[in-house]
Amino acid sequence: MHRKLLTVITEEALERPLIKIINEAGARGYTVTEAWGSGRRGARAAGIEQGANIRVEVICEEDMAWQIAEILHQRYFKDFAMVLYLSDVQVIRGEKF
Amino acid sequence: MHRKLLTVITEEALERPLIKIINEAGARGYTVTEAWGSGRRGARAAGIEQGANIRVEVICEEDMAWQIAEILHQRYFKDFAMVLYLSDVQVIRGEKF
Amino acid sequence: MHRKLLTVITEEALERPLIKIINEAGARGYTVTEAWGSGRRGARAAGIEQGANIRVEVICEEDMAWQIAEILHQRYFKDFAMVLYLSDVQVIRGEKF
Amino acid sequence: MGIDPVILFFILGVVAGAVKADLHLPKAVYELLTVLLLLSIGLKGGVELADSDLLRILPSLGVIALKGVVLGLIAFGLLRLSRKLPRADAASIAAHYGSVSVGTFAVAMAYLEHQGIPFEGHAAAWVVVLEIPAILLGVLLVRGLRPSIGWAGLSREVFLGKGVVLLLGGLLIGLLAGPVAVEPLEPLFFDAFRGVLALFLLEMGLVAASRAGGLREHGLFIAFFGIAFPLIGAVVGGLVAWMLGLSLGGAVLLVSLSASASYIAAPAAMRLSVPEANPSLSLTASLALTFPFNVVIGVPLYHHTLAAIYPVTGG
Amino acid sequence: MGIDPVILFFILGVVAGAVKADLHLPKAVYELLTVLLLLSIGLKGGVELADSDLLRILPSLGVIALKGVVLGLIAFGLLRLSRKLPRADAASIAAHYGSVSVGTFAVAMAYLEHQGIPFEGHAAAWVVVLEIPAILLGVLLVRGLRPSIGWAGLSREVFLGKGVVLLLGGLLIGLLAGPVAVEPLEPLFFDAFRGVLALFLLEMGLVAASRAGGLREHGLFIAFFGIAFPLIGAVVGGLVAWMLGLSLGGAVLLVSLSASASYIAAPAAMRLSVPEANPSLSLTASLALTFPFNVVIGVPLYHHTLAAIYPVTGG
Amino acid sequence: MGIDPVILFFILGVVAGAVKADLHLPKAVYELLTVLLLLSIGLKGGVELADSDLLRILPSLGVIALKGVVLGLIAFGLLRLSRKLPRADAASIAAHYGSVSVGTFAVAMAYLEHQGIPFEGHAAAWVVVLEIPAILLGVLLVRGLRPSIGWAGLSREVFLGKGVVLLLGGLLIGLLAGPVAVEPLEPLFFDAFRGVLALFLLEMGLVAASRAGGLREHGLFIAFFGIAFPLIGAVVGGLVAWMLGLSLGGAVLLVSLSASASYIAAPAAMRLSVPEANPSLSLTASLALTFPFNVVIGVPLYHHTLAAIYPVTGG
Ligand SMILES: Nc1ncnc2c1ncn2[C@@H]1O[C@H](COP(=O)(O)O)[C@@H](O)[C@H]1O
Ligand SMILES: Nc1ncnc2c1ncn2[C@@H]1O[C@H](COP(=O)(O)O)[C@@H](O)[C@H]1O
Ligand SMILES: Nc1ncnc2c1ncn2[C@@H]1O[C@H](COP(=O)(O)O)[C@@H](O)[C@H]1O
Ligand code: NA
Ligand code: NA
Ligand code: NA
Repeated sequence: MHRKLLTVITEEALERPLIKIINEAGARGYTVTEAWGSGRRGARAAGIEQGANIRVEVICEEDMAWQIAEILHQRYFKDFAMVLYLSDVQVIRGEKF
Repeated sequence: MHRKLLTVITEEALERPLIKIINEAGARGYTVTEAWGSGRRGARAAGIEQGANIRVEVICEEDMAWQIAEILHQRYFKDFAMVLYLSDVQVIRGEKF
Repeated sequence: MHRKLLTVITEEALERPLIKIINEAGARGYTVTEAWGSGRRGARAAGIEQGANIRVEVICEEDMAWQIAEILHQRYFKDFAMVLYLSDVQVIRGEKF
Repeated sequence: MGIDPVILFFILGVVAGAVKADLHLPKAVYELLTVLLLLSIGLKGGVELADSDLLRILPSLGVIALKGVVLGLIAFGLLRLSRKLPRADAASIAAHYGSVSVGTFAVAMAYLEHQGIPFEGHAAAWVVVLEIPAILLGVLLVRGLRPSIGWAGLSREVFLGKGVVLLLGGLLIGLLAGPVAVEPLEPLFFDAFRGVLALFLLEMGLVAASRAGGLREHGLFIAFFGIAFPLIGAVVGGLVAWMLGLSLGGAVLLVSLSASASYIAAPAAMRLSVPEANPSLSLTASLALTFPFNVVIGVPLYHHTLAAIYPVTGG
Repeated sequence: MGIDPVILFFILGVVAGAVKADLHLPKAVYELLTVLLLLSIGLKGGVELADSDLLRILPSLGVIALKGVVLGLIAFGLLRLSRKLPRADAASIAAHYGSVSVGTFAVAMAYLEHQGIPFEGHAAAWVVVLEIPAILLGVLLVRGLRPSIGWAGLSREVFLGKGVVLLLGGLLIGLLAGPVAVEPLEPLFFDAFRGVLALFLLEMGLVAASRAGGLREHGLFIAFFGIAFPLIGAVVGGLVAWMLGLSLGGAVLLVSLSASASYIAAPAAMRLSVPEANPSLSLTASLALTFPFNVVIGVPLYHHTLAAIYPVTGG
Repeated sequence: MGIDPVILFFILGVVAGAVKADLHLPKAVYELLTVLLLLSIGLKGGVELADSDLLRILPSLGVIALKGVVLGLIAFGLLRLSRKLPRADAASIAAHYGSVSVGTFAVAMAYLEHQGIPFEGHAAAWVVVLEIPAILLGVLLVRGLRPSIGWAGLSREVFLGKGVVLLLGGLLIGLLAGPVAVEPLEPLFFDAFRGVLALFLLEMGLVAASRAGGLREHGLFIAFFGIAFPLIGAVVGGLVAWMLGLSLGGAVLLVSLSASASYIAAPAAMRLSVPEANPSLSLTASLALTFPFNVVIGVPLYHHTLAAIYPVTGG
């Protein structure tokens, strides 16, 4: 079954609000991993004063992926370290997505 | 060189059996990262009593990817938190896969 | 905006030199996650004497992706555990990449 | 006798968790604390065992192990009679409640030391023999002779879990090295014990609070079971203590163990051996109800009850 | 009186960080050390509080909390007058400097113990009341009455942060349990305190060095502010100490707190409530300048100055 | 004199690892234990150094550093003569065995304290000067004057590794602060030392067991080398100890160090400087053979041999 995989790389501090937005958009799930890296807002390593990055993945229909991306972009892109991208995946027995 | 990337997100408790299945199917390797998330079986955070999720990736020929996915689906999908998906990747100098 | 995602799975000891190469190639950023796994060089778990693997992702133009991959391949492929692959992603509002 | 502060650390954890405070101990710290508790208890038991008559103790260990199985059977019987749960879930919960909680044991030990009540030095060995049998029973009850991961896999899972290895390892080290040689280890393993227990209970309080959501989900029946069954366990444990002629302190320990439910060994083993059982059910009962009940109310309750009725000849 | 070795651990960390040595404590260890420091300070304060007249202390806590707000206002005023920073950044820095640093408090406490100077036992309560008010002020100054995450979210963030929960929790546990019951916890929480502080300062030294890059980026103005404002804070803190008739030791503590800047509670709260403020600015000032300055120079400076001018009647 | 329990912890780890028990310490805990061991050893050495005549010690440090290079050369010569290994692997192993293991040093120190045998207080300085020279030699032997990461990169890797920084840092802190000022740090750094070492050895036992697979892979030659070369190292170390007129305890320490192989500094440095060397080869020898051999058999063996033949005039 063809779906979109939306990946968001952003500041750890946004984990809670992100999950809220993902759930409200109606996605069936999400996966988070810890990450660090660098981008336009400089290097982000796990420091004591700030968490590092998180990498959040959501598998969903293309529409929903765009919708979630839109909200995140609008609400956080200006003030937070954030990268958003989509890719194509084929979910196996994914009746549930 | 074009290959499939099979990604499995599932319970940490399954790491050992999964790796056994991947090796037995003849895959040349795998990569595991720690993850947490939520799905049809509710939220899965790293707790003290249960590990969180793992995210296992296997790069291999399309046939083998389907074969591994099939075994995992059949053996674990009913009773365990598990998501399986495939995507296309281009492996560099991948004579070995 | 269509871009390439270059993923490198390799030994933790290479984190510093990898990042140097990525920056010198002119990439706008990168993301690292911790990983473990197995391949032609045997199993690589996080041990006390050696770190485990890292999984490095760089979103960039196709040319640059090939260029970085080329340098890494040439410099490290023979002596280090290393897997390199490319995939297609659609970056959202990615004026910056 | 003021309140034992380690209990207050548990309550702090529960409150902090309930109000969703931004507080958690990293998993690595929790694991360090668990390792320290297991080794401390084992080591202390081993040092005491060095002075004991091993041959006299051995039969009592057999009786205590049997008690674990009996308690598991009672739990299974009651749960099946209630007709509320499928067989797999009933067996899994029975495995948890026939087995024991090292955290509860540590709290009971600290309680007795706080009150100055002596107990059998080798009590750590009870934890070792109680941890496993009920888990095997649980698998048997649902899988007959075919656990999902095979008996070899299951044995590895239960006999080679952290709990047994560290408790037994600590016991043997204490026994072999003896009290004098163990002295240089005391600052970390004995003197810091209460502090380590306090931190551990802080984390357990947070866990209990985070599990409370499961109560709503699984309903009144599980809530009732998680409080009521410890009392049955306590009675059975008390009878065995009396049969074996344990001291008052020893009886409090055995009763507390019997009232407790496993949250480390049993969940790990059941997940792979009986995957169709819902792990959330047993963990909610064990962590959100039974553990807090025993730590805050149970241990002192068992002590006061036993102090009133336990025959002075015991011990 | 030799040099206090805990300060040398801090310097070791700074040097190791500056030469980019391959040395870092895992995040889990840093979190364990922080939890231990907060609980130790709280517990010690609580045990002392058990012997104090709570009613006499309460009003002084109100005055001290007010001091935090006043200091935040002064910082904001000066930063705005300088016309160097946008409103959001000025407010965020003001929140950091009106609030306080527990690490600095621990260093000042260890310093006084090292010198054998007594201080008010309940000083831990000052940290609790100083941590939050300036943060709320900072949000108010830039958002008016509409913080990005709402007042409910903001309250959760500040009142339920690790600092307040563990300090207040430790205080209450010490108060409820009393000195005798707390004794078994002393090896971990009191005896090991200096060692824990030494490790903590080693890590803070590494952090300070890694933040030094921010200085180049943000320029001279921030560097000046990070050293100069603590002196203003010290004067304000000294006046309040004198007003409240604190002992010399108490005055050194309150002055050190006033000179310190938050690096845990404030950054977390400001990031979500005032996201347009640049977090690197305030953290550079707080961690690369103010913390090192206070630890190495500030605390002894405040002590010697106070020793010379503080009225003997104080305390 | 019973068995030293810290050795039993190591054996527990080996056994648990061999039976594939579900036991491991988180990496963060291992790192904390390593930091504590390094700082404890350094600090203790520094405090003793405060009472020593530094000028008299300095030349002996030069001799000892030279011993590391000589031992590396002997190892390289023997390995090349055997014609079993490519040049890069021989050089890498030589670097490991010319350098030293802090874990072995800690075990030998605990052994001497357990037996009540005094030793030179500044022995920690020997570890510092022995860690690096053989690593540089190893790189020279295979790369000539062009290590893969350049000499600047290599120097950073070896001189700024955790081992040197924390040992040297601890030494300097102990030296500057002096015994009295260090006292408040003793509960964590000195009193808990044995307990920390016990936990550390438990983990090292697990590591040794997990590395045992490498033995099958790399064959008999490596297995033989991993046991035989420590004996050569011990003889060389003993001669140097005698030449320098060390005490019996000091000789045991220097012999144990000489018999030991690096498993932290050398692997990290060789991986980047001589990438064509197989890291599994040297780590298997060092961790699966030499470390266990020294901890369980070597240290007491060296002591008993030296006790029989070492001239009483030594020291
Ligand atoms: N070109 C890139 N490729 C991969 N990851 C990136 C890239 N740019 C940014 N990131 C990641 O996204 C985070 C936020 O990026 P930014 O908002 O550009 O600071 C960074 O900390 C990186 O982890
Ligand atoms: N739609 C989704 N997108 C991304 N990850 C998911 C999704 N659904 C489930 N997951 C992940 O897969 C795990 C198992 O899913 P489940 O079997 O649905 O509980 C979850 O804990 C998530 O980490
Ligand atoms: N077929 C594969 N699929 C996924 N990951 C792989 C694969 N082969 C190797 N890897 C990862 O890449 C690392 C280095 O691979 P290698 O150089 O083959 O030892 C391994 O430790 C794995 O984490
Ligand atoms: Na039980
Ligand atoms: Na302040
Ligand atoms: Na050596």
